[in-house]
Amino acid sequence: MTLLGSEPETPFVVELGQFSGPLDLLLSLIRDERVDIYDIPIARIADQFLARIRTMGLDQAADYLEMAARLLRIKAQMLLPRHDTDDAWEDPRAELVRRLLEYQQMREVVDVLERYAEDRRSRFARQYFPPSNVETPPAPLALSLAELLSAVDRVLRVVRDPAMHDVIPRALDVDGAIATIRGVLELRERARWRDVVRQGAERWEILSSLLALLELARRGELKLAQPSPFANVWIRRESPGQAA
Amino acid sequence: MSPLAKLLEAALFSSARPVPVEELAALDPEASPAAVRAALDELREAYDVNGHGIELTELGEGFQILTRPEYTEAIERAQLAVRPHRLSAASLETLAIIAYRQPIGRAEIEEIRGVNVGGVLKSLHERGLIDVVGRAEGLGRPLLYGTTPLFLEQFALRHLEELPRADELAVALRAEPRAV
Amino acid sequence: MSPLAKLLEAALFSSARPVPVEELAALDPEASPAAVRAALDELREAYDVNGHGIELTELGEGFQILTRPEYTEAIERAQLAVRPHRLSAASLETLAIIAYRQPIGRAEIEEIRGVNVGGVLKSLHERGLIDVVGRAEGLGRPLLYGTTPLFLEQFALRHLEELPRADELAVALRAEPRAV
Repeated sequence: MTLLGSEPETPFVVELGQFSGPLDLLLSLIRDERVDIYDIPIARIADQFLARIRTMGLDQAADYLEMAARLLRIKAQMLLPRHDTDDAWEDPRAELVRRLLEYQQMREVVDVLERYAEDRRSRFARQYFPPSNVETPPAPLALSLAELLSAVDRVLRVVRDPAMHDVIPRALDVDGAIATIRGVLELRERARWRDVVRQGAERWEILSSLLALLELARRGELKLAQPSPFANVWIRRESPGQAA
Repeated sequence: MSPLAKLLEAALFSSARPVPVEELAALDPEASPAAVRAALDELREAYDVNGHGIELTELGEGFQILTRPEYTEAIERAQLAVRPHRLSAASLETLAIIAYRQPIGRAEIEEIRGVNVGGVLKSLHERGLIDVVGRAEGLGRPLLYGTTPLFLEQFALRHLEELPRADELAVALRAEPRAV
Repeated sequence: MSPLAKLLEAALFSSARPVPVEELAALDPEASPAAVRAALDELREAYDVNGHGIELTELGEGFQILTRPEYTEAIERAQLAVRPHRLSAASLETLAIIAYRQPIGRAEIEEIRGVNVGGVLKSLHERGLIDVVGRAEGLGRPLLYGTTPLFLEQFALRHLEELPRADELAVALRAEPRAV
C-alpha cells in the first residue's frame, strides 16, 4: 500500500473532504431522498450509502465501512418477521435515528460557531508592540497553604499505601491499553512507561499495557527504546512517513 | 476624554489579548469598577461618535480594541496583516461538541461524530483552543477535554453561555451526557 | 474623521511593524501620497485635540500608533500587580514533596511523581523556594534539595513542623512507591 497518493488516488482525497464523516454522508442522502428521518427506508438508504462510498473511493476509510456494516445489520434486522402484538419490539433504527439527530444538532451549533468565528476573523487586534524600557519588578508570587495542601493530596492519591493493595484476578484488557497508549501518543511524541500505566496500576493492567506496547510496536505505530538495562523505557510515536 | 478613559485606551492598546475589567481597574487604585465601566463607555463612544477605524469590543472575558470589519479587505490586500485560516469542518464539529459537553473524553466525541478524532484533538490542542481538563475514572483513565479562554476569544464570545442553549436548538439533544 | 484617515488608523493598528507612507498609499489606489500625508495629519490631530491615550508617531521605518509615554509605567506595573505569578500544579506537587520529605534527591521525586522534574526544580530554585542542602552518599552523589526560609515566609510559618499534617504526610510519602 502506498501512503503517498499516486495519481489515481488524488480524487479520493478531494471527494473525502466533502463529508466530515459517515453521519454527514448519511444525512446528505436522507436530504437528497427527502425521506423522514424517523422512518428511514433503510434498505434503499443502505444501498445508496454503499454505492456512494464505492464510487467515491470512501471504502478505504474505516469509519465509513463501519457505518456501512451497521446499515446492513439494521437492514437484516428489519427483515426479521415480527408480530403486530409484539409490544417489546424495538425499532432497529432507533439508535441510528438518535445519532443522526444528535449529529444534526451539533451541525446547528457549528453554523453558530462559524458565524462567530467569521465575525472575529474580520477584525484585527493590535500587532505592534515596541520593546519596553521600563524596569519592572518581578511579579509577586501567589502561594497559599491551601494550594500546597491540595497538591499534597494529589501526590498522595498517586502514592498509595501498598498495604491497601488487593490483587483481584482480572482478564487482560489489551484493547483498552492500546487506546490509552494511542491517546497519550496523540498528544505527545514521546512518552514513558509511567505515562501510559497509571501509578499503582494493578498487575493485569501492567500486563495489558506491556502486551499493548509490543503489539503497537509490531504494527509499527511506535518504537520502544531502553538506553540501558533497568533504565526508563521510552515510547516514541512513529510518524506515518517513517512507518511507510 | 477623561484621564481614566485615556489611561484605559493606552492600556488596551498595549495588550494583544482582551483585558478583564479587574486588570483595568488595577491601573488606577482610586478608580472603582463602576468608574472603569463608565470610562470604557466613554472610550467606546469616542470611537463611535468621532468616526474611527477601530472600536471597543467585549469578548473573551475582557475588553479589546479591534479594527472595524469594513477595513479588513483593504488591509489584507496591502499585506499589512492577514486573517487567520478558517477552521476545518472537522475541527468545528469537534469544538462544538466539546463546548457543549465539556469535560468530555475522546470516545464520546467519536461516538457523536462517527469518525476518529485523534488528529483533530491534537491540532485543536496545539492551537490552544482546547485543553486537557482532567481524567475520567475507569479503565485507562481517559483524558477529558474542555475549551480554553482563547476559544472564547477566537469566536468573539464573552462566555460560553452566549452560545445557544441546547433547548434553543431546532433538534433536541439527549439531556445527559452518557457516563464515560 | 475622513474615510481615508479611518482606514489608515485601522491599518496602522493591525500592522506588526511601522508602515512607510508608500505602503499606506497602497491601501487605497485612489489616494495620492499627498492625500495619505494629509490623512495622517488628520489622524494625529484627532488623537491630540480630542485627548487620547495614544498618539501617531513617525519612527525610522514608518508610522505607528503608540501609547503616550506617560501611561507606559502605570500599565506595565498594573499588569504585573494583578497577575501575580501562580505556581503550576506540577511545581506545587514537587514543592509539596520536597517540603515533607527533605532532604530529597531528584531521582526520588521523579520516582514519586512519575515524571521528569528537572525544569520544575530549576524554576523553584530560581524563585528561591528550594535550595541544594547537601549531597547523598552513593553513586554520582546526587544533589539533595530542601525548602528555604523564603518558603516558610510565603506561608507565614516559623518552622517546618508548623506545616499541617506533617507527621501523617511524612509517613505516607516515606512509604516506597510501588515498583512498576
